[in-house]
Amino acid sequence: MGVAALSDVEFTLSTGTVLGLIGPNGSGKSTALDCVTGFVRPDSGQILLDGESIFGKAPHLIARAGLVRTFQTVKLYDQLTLDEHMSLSLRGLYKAGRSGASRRRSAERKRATSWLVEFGLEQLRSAPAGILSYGQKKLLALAAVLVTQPRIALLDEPLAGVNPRIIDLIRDAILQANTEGQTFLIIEHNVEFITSCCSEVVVLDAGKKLAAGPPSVIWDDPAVYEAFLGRKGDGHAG
Amino acid sequence: MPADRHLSVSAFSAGYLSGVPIVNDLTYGFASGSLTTIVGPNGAGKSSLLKGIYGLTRWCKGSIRIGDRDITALPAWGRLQAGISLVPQGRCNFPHMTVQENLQLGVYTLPRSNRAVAVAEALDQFPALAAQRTRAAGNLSGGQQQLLEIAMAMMVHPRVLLIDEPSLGLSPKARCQIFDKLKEITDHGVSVVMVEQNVIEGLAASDIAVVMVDGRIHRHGPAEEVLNDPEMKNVFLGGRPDTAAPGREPDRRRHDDDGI
Amino acid sequence: MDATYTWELLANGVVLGSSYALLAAGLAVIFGVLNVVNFAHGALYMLGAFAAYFFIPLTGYWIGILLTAATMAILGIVLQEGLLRRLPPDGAFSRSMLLTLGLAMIIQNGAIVLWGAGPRQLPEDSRPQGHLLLGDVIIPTGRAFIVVVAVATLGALYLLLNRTQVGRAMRGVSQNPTAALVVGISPERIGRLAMALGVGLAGIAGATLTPVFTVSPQMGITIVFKVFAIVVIGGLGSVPGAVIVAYLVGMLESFAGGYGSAMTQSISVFLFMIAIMLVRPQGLFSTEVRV
Amino acid sequence: TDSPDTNSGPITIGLSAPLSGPAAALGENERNGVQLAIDQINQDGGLLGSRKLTLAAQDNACNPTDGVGSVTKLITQQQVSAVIGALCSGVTLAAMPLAKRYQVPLVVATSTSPDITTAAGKGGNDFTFRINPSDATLAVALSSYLHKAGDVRKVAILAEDSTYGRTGAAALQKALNDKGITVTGVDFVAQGTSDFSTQISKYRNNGTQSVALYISGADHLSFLRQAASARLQLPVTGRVELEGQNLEILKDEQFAGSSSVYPYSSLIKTPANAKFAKAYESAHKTPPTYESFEGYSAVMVLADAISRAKSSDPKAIQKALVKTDFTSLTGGTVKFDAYHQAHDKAFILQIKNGKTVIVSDVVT
Amino acid sequence: MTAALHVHEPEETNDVMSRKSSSPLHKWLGGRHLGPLLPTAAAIALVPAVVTNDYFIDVANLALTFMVLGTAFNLLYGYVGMLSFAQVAFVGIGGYASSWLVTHTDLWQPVAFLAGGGVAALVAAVVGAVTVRLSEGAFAIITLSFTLLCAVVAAEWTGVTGGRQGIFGLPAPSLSLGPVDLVADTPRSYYYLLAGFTVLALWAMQRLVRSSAGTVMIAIRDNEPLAKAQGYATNNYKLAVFSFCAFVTGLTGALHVFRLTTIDPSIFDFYLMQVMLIIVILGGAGTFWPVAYSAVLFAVLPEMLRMADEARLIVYGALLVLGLLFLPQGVGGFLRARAMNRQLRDMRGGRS
Ligand SMILES: Nc1ncnc2c1ncn2[C@@H]1O[C@H](COP(=O)(O)OP(=O)(O)OP(=O)(O)O)[C@@H](O)[C@H]1O
Ligand SMILES: Nc1ncnc2c1ncn2[C@@H]1O[C@H](COP(=O)(O)OP(=O)(O)OP(=O)(O)O)[C@@H](O)[C@H]1O
Ligand SMILES: [Mg+2]
Ligand SMILES: [Mg+2]
Repeated sequence: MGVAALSDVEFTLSTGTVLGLIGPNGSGKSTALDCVTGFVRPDSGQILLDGESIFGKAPHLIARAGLVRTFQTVKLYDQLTLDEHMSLSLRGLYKAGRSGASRRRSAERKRATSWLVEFGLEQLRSAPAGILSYGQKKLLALAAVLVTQPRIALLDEPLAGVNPRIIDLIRDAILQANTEGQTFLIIEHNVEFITSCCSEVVVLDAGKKLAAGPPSVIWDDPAVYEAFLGRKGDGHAG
Repeated sequence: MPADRHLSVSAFSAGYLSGVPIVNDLTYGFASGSLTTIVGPNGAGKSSLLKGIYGLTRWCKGSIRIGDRDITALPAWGRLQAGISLVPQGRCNFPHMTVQENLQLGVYTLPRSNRAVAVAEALDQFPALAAQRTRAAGNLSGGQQQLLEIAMAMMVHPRVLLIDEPSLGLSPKARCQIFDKLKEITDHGVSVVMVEQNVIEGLAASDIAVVMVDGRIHRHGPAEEVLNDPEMKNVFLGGRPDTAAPGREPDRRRHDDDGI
Repeated sequence: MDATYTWELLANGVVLGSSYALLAAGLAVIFGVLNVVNFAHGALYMLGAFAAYFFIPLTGYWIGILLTAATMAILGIVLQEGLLRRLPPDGAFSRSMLLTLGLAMIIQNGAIVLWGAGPRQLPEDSRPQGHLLLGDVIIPTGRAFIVVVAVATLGALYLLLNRTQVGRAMRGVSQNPTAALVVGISPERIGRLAMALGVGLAGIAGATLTPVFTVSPQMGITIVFKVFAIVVIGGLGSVPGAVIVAYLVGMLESFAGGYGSAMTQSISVFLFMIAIMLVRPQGLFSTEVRV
Repeated sequence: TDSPDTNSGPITIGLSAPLSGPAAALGENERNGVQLAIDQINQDGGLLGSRKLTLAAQDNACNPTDGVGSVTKLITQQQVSAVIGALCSGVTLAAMPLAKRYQVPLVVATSTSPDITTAAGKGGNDFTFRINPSDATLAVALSSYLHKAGDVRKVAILAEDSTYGRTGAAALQKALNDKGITVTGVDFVAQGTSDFSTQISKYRNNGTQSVALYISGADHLSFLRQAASARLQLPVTGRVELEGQNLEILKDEQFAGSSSVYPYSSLIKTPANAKFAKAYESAHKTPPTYESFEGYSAVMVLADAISRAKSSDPKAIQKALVKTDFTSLTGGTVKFDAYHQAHDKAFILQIKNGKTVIVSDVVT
Repeated sequence: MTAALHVHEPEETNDVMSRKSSSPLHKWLGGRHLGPLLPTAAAIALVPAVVTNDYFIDVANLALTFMVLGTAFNLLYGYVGMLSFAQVAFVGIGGYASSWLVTHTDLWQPVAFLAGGGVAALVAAVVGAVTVRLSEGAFAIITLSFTLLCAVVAAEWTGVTGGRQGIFGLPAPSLSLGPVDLVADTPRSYYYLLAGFTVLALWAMQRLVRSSAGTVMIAIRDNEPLAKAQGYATNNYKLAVFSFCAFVTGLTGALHVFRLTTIDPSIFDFYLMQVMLIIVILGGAGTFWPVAYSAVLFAVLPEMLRMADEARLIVYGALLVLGLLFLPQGVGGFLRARAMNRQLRDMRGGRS
């Protein structure tokens, strides 16, 4: 279309970090994620995984290489049950896990069940995903990624529509997995979550990198403040 | 507060399978001219309630009234004409049409003479959309689409606005603006019923809170009261129970201290 | 083979394209709004031709065409109310395919029972007489009228779809039925309108051919596939796309047949379709939106 | 399988023909002819001492799958004494082994594939008989006529994409070449094609002096209509029915000199034909077509065989059929050769002053 | 908004989380999914015993043919969501290839049949290689055009295909084992051949859909991008299923034309495609056994309607329309939805 959704964006996701990718609406965050995971082919540039280019590779190969994602507009198999979602994800992504992660069926099964229980979905286990509420869909999509313990999980607004109580659970899980060596890239608009979860933050604005650094530094940046946070309102009071 | 802006449901049930009510025998009058926020766990039936009121669930029982008028028998577009408008959860626009065309369809029910003005007004109120006017809606970012959908619902100047998680996918800045805008229209007498998972900000902006659990109203009252009720906070609104690891609270405070 | 020949083939292509365009536009409207693949389109086109066969001798050409269009539009509404509306909305695509297939069988074989399988033609005196001479190119009046009717009808259709709120609503219903409900569109009304337009267009296509071809119950059997392909190539649901591709196909057939044999004519159409779909799988004229 | 009760009750004649799909019009014509023959025989008191004939007609939609089903049903369930069919050559070729297996005579009345004859009689299939002439002989007759008439030296062939069209076109092309008449092109159009403008333009511009048609039904009439309104100044030839709606168009000056080779014309002046044509016209409001004639003939040939066999048993009928020596409606003789092919008359027809005249007849 | 309530049959669940172990052979054969296959096979075996008339046996032959064709199309359209109009082309290609081999070489018939399937699969692999990545509509149009092209080629390529009149007088399949001569030259003997093949084909296809690959197939139909994001090479799956179905279809085509003893370009007509569509949609796309059984219905129905004569196809069309209005998701879809609703109701019941 002649308009670049992203231009000259560069960032590094080092192993073992939780990177927050934030920015105002339409700043190109989801597009960046699409590029990294092969769903959109960038016009130019480089995408390296462990020094090797994954530029232009097919999405499923990138997923198998360990980059596992969720979608902002939640994607599920409407006619498959929750259990089937979990097992499909496990089976499709068994190569994407961190080395050393358990490949035992029973362990996987336990993990899958425990995610469904944690997210309050265990009663709906054998229901088709199409009937879930919006938040439940988001949670299922997230669980299906987390259960595979991928090397790098790329989450596009995983918390939008999720009840705050469960947000706390997710935070704990991510931090826990992170200490076990998993890497995360999280796109979020939830400031509190970014602050408490991410060790690094990259801010995009209008397709360009606006700032980068640890959260505490980022929030002090007036440009970020202007573009992303807006004014201080009563809404932000804890 | 004009009476014809008073939305009420009585003995209202709605669901997708016969015999399985998702919204269960609900009776409630939404205060007119104020911002009521419904909160509750995922899958509690909040969206189903809003859809049921607008006539989008597969079945419903009981009655829905606006003022004195019983609108239970009306089809969805009839309810719109009766003054209710809905912003559903998730994506709900015309993806292959431009933003401009979407807005033009947004005023489908307005008299011909008012349409152009309403579109111009909306573009004026949402500059982010004005910039994307000729783009296909499906190519906007998630947040931009959310804004578009809110704009489309507001354009018809409804008496009752049902809005399902408006903050979904919006940046903090846009979120504040939307909450402000909602407050502003309640000031003009519109009754707004909002569902929010962004509980703290949502309730802070609202007049009245309704807590829904398992298809029923668990509790309702002034928003501030509910927000500060420790039981509510622990069980439904998130945040740590007081026994939780102490590391978390300061995080939130820090972000507060940071002046955000 | 000289310039006259080329011009003649061009004229033939325009006439052929006009017929395809009327049919394709109708199919595209029905598909675009209702998500219904109308396999009965060929049968309805045949009914239109028969209607005109009965009307034109009574009322003359122009009024006959108008009457046919009106009758067929009413039939469209009846079909919508009686059948299509009753299909549940999810998965309408494949069901509609079968429903209209059944409908096509009923109409086609009903016509055989009613009118016999043999061909009929309009009596000499009710056909448009004479021909146009453009340079050396002879165009029979009946064929010229096809172009006139097509251009007028399709022009009006374009204005309706793109310049009016109703037209926008029609496109809207197909793109997102829920969103349509949310902005207050009555899907029933729009559905009726779409069927009235689509079937009416099929009727007009049939009616304009009545004075030129013969009329028989089998006349619509094979045309559906070609028109279906034209609609998909144009970009599903894009009426202007369907019309443009219809003219392209008409032109292609005319020239391939003119400079090759009738076999080249059909083969070239299939190859054209395959080639376009390989290069632009989403169709020639559709806006792509992100996944 | 049980053979039908050979002593009493009605005698059932089976017909497998396309009654739906693109060839339905032809099948309908054939059935009309068959029905007329049966009615006439019954009116005259039936066969074998007042046993009536009944018709069992099955649709074969012109495809072998339906065709095999229809013929199997006729033979094994409806227990017909003989089958007439199956119009489309492909279906006939699929039906022939069934006739042989169940030993029920199959009278082919309209299928043109030369392979039917090759396989019948001496070819191995004793139960298949064909009464319609082969296209090759017709083509030779026509091209001799054209050659003699002398004014046409460049002919284009327009044929439908069916066995009828393809074998006919091939035979004519060969026969014309043998006579030194140039074929400017052969176009095969799908059955059900309605638009012929491309071909018409082509004939107008490439020096073609006459168009030989091998297309049937609605397409045929459609071509003539379009040629007329496009002012195509050419005589047509080939297999053109110079009667009914066609004649209305062809009598116009622009088609002057049109000719045709046809195994039948309603103009043939035999008493039997006059009776047939009159009865047909009063029942169906149009002159009989070629298919109706052949259907009628098939029944008459069978009736003759049944009478001679003095039995309605299929095997007996087959034996009688082999010895058929029957005068047809057109004055020719139906007699089966070693390949069970009959050699009835065919006619060269021409339009003179707006009227169809029989120029000559040939034994095929 | 109103999400589809029907999922595939609950017993199809093939999750790693709940699989009972059983004997390896039993498991390989399909384990508990053998359920409906055995009674079906038994019913098929019983037909010749209860049916005496050749005509009805022939209808049964047609029913078996439709069963395999319909199920193969169901795999593609019902499970993977690929609307392939090329199925009928593969029937023809299989038919032509085997007919040519038998009439032009000394190849033993069973091998020729397999070769027919093989050629169809090969062609499918080539066509699929460029088309499976395309959108649904493009796939449908290309396969449709491909079929129409095949018809033209079959009519034009006289040297190989026999042109318009095709290849006819195909010999009955025969098998001589020493003193025993088996010839499938009557409808009844042909039935045994077809029955054996049908049971085998149904077993293979149901083995596929009940395997883990079957779930992936549904996943691709439901949401292809997600399947990609979960690491599935969706295009490879589609290509594999497309070729596999082409093989089964081509083989069926070969058997079909040898039963008819003739093949001509009319095999590429819409007729068989229409039959497959009817069977799959009214049977319930994406359900296995209901589709297989509906094939029987739609082989028998038109033959039953032969009584209606003129009105045959009108009544047939009317039955289609009515069937669709009253069972819009097909029989299988209806049963599935009912089972699912019951399950959901139980779930809800347990909650409150
Ligand atoms: N296929 C496309 N065609 C045209 N424009 C596009 C396309 N994809 C993305 N864009 C544009 O690129 C910009 C960035 O979109 P993107 O979805 O990446 O934003 P985002 O940062 O994820 O926003 P949000 O927070 O609202 O989700 C938007 O303005 C969008 O309109
Ligand atoms: N189409 C449907 N068919 C059957 N059940 C459904 C359907 N849609 C939703 N449900 C069920 O209804 C319940 C309530 O859903 P609803 O969308 O109203 O929840 P919600 O309160 O809005 O949740 P969230 O906060 O996640 O949006 C859920 O348990 C869900 O499974
Ligand atoms: Mg985004
Ligand atoms: Mg909700």
